[in-house]
Amino acid sequence: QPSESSSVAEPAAPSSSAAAPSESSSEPAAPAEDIIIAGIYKAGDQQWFIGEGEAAKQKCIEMGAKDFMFIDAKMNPDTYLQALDNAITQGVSGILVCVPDQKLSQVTVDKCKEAGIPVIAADDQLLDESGEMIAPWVGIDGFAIGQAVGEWTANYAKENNMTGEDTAVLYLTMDQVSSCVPRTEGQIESWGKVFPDWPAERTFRSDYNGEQDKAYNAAAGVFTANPSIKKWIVMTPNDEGAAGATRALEAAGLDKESVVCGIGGYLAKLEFAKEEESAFKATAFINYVDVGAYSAENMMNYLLNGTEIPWEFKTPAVMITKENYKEIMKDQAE
Amino acid sequence: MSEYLRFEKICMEFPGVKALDDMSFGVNKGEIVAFLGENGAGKSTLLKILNGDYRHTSGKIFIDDKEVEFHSPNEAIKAGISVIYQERQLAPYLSVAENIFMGNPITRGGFINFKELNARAQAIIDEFGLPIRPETPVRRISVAYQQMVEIMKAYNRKADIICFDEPTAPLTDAEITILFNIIRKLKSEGKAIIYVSHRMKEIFELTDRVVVFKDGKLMGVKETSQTSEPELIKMMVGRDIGDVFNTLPRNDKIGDVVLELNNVSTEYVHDINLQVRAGEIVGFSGLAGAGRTETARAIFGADPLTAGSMTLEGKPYHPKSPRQAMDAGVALCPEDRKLEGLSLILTVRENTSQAILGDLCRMGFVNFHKEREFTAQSIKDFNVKTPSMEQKVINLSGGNQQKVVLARWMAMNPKLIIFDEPTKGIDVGAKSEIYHMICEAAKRGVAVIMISSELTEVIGISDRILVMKDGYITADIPRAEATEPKILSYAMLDKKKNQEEVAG
Amino acid sequence: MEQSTAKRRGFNFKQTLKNILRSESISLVLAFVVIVAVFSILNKNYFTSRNLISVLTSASLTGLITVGEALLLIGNHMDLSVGSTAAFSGVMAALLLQQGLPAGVTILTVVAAGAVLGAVIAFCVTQLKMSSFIATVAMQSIMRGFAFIISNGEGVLITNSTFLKMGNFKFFGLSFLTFPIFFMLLVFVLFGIILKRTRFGREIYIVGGNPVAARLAGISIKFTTYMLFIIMNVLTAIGGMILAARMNTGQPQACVGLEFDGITAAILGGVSNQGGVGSIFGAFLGLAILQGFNNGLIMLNVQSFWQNVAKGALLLLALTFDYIRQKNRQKAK
Amino acid sequence: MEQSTAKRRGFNFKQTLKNILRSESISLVLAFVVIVAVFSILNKNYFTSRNLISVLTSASLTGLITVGEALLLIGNHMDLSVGSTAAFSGVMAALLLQQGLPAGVTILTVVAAGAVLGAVIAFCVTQLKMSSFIATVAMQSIMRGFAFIISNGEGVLITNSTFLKMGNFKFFGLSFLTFPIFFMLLVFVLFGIILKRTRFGREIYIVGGNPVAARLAGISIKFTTYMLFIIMNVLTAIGGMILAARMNTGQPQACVGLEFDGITAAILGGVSNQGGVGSIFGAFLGLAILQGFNNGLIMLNVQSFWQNVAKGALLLLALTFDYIRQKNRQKAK
Ligand SMILES: Nc1ncnc2c1ncn2[C@@H]1O[C@H](COP(=O)(O)OP(=O)(O)OP(=O)(O)O)[C@@H](O)[C@H]1O
Ligand SMILES: Nc1ncnc2c1ncn2[C@@H]1O[C@H](COP(=O)(O)OP(=O)(O)OP(=O)(O)O)[C@@H](O)[C@H]1O
Ligand SMILES: O[C@@H]1[C@@H](O)[C@@H](O)CO[C@H]1O
Ligand SMILES: [Mg+2]
Ligand SMILES: [Mg+2]
Repeated sequence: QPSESSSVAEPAAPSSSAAAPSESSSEPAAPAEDIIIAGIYKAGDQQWFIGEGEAAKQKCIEMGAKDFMFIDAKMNPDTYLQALDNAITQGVSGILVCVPDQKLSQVTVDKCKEAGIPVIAADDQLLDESGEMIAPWVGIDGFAIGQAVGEWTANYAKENNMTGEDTAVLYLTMDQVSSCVPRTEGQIESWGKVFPDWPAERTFRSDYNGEQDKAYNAAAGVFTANPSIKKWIVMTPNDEGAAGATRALEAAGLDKESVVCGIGGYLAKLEFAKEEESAFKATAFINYVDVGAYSAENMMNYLLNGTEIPWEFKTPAVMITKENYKEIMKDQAE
Repeated sequence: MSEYLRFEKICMEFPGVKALDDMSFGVNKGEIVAFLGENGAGKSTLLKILNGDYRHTSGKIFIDDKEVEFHSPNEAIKAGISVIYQERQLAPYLSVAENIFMGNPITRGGFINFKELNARAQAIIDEFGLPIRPETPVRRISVAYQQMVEIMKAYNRKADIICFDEPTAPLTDAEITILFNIIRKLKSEGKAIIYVSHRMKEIFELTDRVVVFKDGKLMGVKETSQTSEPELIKMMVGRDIGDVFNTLPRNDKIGDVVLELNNVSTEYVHDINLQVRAGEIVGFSGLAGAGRTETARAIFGADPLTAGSMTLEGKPYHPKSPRQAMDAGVALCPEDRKLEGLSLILTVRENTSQAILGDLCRMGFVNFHKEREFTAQSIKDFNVKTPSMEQKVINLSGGNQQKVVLARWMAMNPKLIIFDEPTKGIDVGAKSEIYHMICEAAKRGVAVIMISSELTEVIGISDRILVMKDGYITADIPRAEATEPKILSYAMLDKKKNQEEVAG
Repeated sequence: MEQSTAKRRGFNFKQTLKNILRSESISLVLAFVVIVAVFSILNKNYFTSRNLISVLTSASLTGLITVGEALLLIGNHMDLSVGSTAAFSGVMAALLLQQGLPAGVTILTVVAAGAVLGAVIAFCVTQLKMSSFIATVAMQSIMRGFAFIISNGEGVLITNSTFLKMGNFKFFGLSFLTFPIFFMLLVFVLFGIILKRTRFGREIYIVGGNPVAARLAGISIKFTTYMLFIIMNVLTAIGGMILAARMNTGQPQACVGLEFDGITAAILGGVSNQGGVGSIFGAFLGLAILQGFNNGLIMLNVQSFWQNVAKGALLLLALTFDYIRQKNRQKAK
Repeated sequence: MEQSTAKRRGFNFKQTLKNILRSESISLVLAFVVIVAVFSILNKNYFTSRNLISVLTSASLTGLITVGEALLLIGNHMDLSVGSTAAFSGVMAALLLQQGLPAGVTILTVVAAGAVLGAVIAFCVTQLKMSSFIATVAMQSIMRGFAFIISNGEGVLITNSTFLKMGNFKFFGLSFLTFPIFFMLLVFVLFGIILKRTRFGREIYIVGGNPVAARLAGISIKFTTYMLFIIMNVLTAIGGMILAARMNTGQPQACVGLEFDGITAAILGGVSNQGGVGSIFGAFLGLAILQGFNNGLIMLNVQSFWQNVAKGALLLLALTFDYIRQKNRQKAK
């Protein structure tokens, strides 16, 4: 259940914004059986968005909508815009979007405003030039999630005395995916809080494209380049990176003394399900069901009853490990 | 009488063309049968049907009185049929040996036995008496030797029926002699042999019977010894053509020097000095690989010079590309039509108009009306047999393809034109027309270089004959003094060796 | 008789229509009609002017690429770097605008950059004898790298309203004649004519069909190849800018795989990847089929996994259909 | 004299070494040596057995693909679907194992699926006369779709320890002779021999270099083409399973662009994409250069944006270098 308390629920920002239809609402109440909601997601083939879309769909139907359209923008701005035009052409009642690039925010809001269709940003915010949000948002805060990872990992290192000359930190990065950059930034920040004097010579970065075997290569290269390091602390912006780094540690025979922490949960759960414990100790579980269901609920409430859409809702980042993942992930642990 | 190989009422239709019409005759074991007919008469088509490459529309084929039907060349090969195609079909990056054994290499436990393969190939090469090595990749040997490899490939299959489709077109007399000895040997071994050629001399020298084609129909079968050249020509062309060379419109006003080469060398030829005058026809003779084609390419800007200089009409002339040569008024009608001459997948129209496309354009736009008019005229002038000018050139018969290349270059109206084996694969009737065209061009003041491996042709048409050997010019003979033995002796003269002896 | 048939083949509209109907393209026209019909039945919003505009708009970039790739393929080349270059062009334009350069200067600069890039590729292909496949694979990697480097990995916002007109200007106020649509159609018509009717166009076929023969026929293969790659990359540069204008941002990660959309459309439209064969009209049909189909799948809300399968299957089906038709025609004759 | 030279050309090791040194490949060998030398100077851990293992391991999948693509390219084809197929194979294996199938049966089933897929592509190419480019682009889309469909977009865990041996088994306990490395090297050697010394291998050259000649010589183009695509897809299936075993998961989104890595390595290694030319040894050198370079860049911690640029530049440089050398050699003659 989305717990408002744990999120940073800023009061609704100035209503000048176009796509926050809260009070410009002329005819919000619509007969439920005509409502069609579109969910346009930047990478509809990722498990994350599949789950998010399913949750949203379920919620919409549950609340009486006629249909929910799941649309994959394939990380392609052009496909995204076509999908948006399409949804508008088809006369949907409301749109949930995760844009392939946040610079597409203004276009999105403009188009929806022109067509008089309410829009909610899912996962990634819709931002204007100055970085201000221009539409209500239900999602994940990459920086905060990164911070949670950094904090957990730093504490783990402390507890396990991983601070000596033979220990180093490796940030696997996804520089080419803009939403993943703040995750690494958050990791760096909270690690730095716990270890302000951590030496730069024992801090490494290596970039990959989000795929596991590329993460393997990116990590393996760093490991071989630094044979004096026997204990590695690896943080990654997604689970693929964490799993890839783990395999690379195993291949190098360094896994027993090292720790890897990712973001996601979808591959971590597979890792945790193994009998033997691996270096992949924890991940920041981000809950797509929450995002999907809550964004849909807000939209339906607005369309049915004219209830104002809350301006901001962040799904909390919960660190999960082999011990607690079943409890926290529930159905998603399967 | 029931021959070993028998065709019965074979018909073959292509879109818009009836290539064979009710063709019936046979070939005996130990017999060499010639196919004679104009370009596009259907000779190659019949061989391709026999080879399982094409499926005939109707009719039957019998071998040893059993009806046979081949659905692929593979089946035909297995049934003991071997065809040497008009177009060489080799794998350029593989060795001579591997090409000779293409389709049936010598293997041991699935592995190719290269040692044995090379040795066996060497044996065949020796039998042919050729100076090539089994390990050399075929793309590195000259066109003539490639053709010999093609022949050795078919020879090596030990087939009972062996067909040669214009095997001598790219060959010179030396190789032809070799080839004929081989063919006679095959005959004595009791093979049934089909020999397609436009060269009357060869037909009378080699064959036992002649089958004459015209427009896909059988005009008759003659015992070679019982017939004469004029009779055969009349059968295939439908009229007398008389003595080709005596009736040519000779040009008696030789003009100023058009082209001059001073000590020109390229990667392949050395120290070439020559002059060609306006209205003069200079013949180039020599054995395969003598360097005639390479000299022509140098003149045409297709190969770079390594030394020497050239002038055109007295002015320095150093083309860096064929385009520059063409702009200066030089044309080259290349030797290998398939590789160098034609865009096979384009139409007759697109191929014919290529050299003068600029003249058919206004402000960069092609004037289709003019282009079609021009093409129609060329088709008529050169008697190109094609269902329409929109036919893809790949579907024309070999000789008709050659005519398209000739038509293209004749149309350019150059100062100097070089013909490299212009009558390769051209039927006798068309040949005399082409000689007329060349002579008429000379009469108009065009300087002509004609490279040919047919001695009669070079002697018959040229005002002067240059003989080449190993990249050097070994002789410059006026027509009046030219005889076949004389030319041949210079063609085989070992100038390099002589020079070395002098130097040493 | 032959001559008269030849003469009768004029180049007027009626004749052209007739030619199409009996031409190679007929099976593609049919395929397109079938696709439109089926989707129209399945979704009432499919066959509407609004959707047409939406399809045309999203086809606008791919359209430019399709033309360029069709020309290249006919000339026996291809350019696998255009996705990266389109992204790079958008980012470069956005950055130049941010520096305060006027829209006109920006556009010219980016177009010039495209031309230079095309020339560099052509240099590798003609002078250094690389295959265009490998030269452009290398260029793909390089240009993607530069797109990220100059933007530092972030999208760059565009606010210059003159420049944004490249994305939204409506000719005569007509909503179906926006600049992206207009420009794409213009390019199709223009290059359709150039390829069919000019000397340069003819030379592309000759060079692609048999380069050795082309050279000996006095055609400059170098010139043709340079022109082809320059045209391709200028079209890409413009396309990249149009996309950026439509998105209000230059994005370094945009257009991955764009080259394949273009090449696929061209090949589906009957252009051979062995050189010497094809037409711009065919390529246009190929594009129309692919875009119409993709759009229909989205409108029908087909699951994206199945969309992948359906697209691949469509390609195979269309080509099989074409093969069977051609075979039957041969038999019929 | 000529005959004796012929005889002397045996197939012993010394001779092979000599052949390499005076062969086409020498500039690639040089390029490789230069790369290794430069990186070894820049990073002392580059030229270590540990790094060799790491490079070989990450090259293991690409290596299999390189062999397959080299064979296809020599036969004048290519397969652009292998990335999808590798992902599909990994997922399929993981799912079968989850169903409780034993490792052996699973492996055989997936290999069989690969073979069938190869046959389907070959069918499209030989019978339906599609270009392999377009047929495999279509297949790429289809197989990616299926990879997602059967896994519902999720990674699938592999726990079967026998199967996992495909990822980590060490022959004789040697850490440089893991199964992935061993298998890749085996495939290189095996197909190196097959291509050079068997009838089938030589026929690939004939079919790719001159298909008409092949047909007229009674060589079955169909058979060769079927074999080529089946080999490619079987290697892909095995490669996909090895990757899945190494990663302990089958992942539907894995291996995007894998085909390009293989094709690039092969072409860099002197295999022509026009058919009929190339060798497995050359392809191996191409792979070694690319992987050695990529690994070096990672070890030097070069920013990933610049890695893209560097990789592209390397390709262009290596090919330019090769061109200049060949030209000089020609002159020297
Ligand atoms: N594949 C094809 N498609 C269409 N027409 C063809 C095809 N092959 C041959 N033809 C036509 O069939 C006729 C006979 O051609 P063929 O090649 O048998 O002639 P030929 O007697 O061998 O002539 P040449 O002496 O010039 O070689 C020609 O008109 C030719 O254009
Ligand atoms: N690409 C090449 N590589 C190596 N040698 C070549 C090449 N092309 C030609 N040569 C050689 O150059 C020499 C001259 O060949 P050229 O083709 O000029 O002879 P030609 O007198 O025209 O005879 P032909 O009747 O064979 O055409 C020959 O020895 C030939 O083998
Ligand atoms: O793209 C990421 C996705 O991979 C998942 O991690 C959820 O957040 C999205 O922004
Ligand atoms: Mg013939
Ligand atoms: Mg010659």
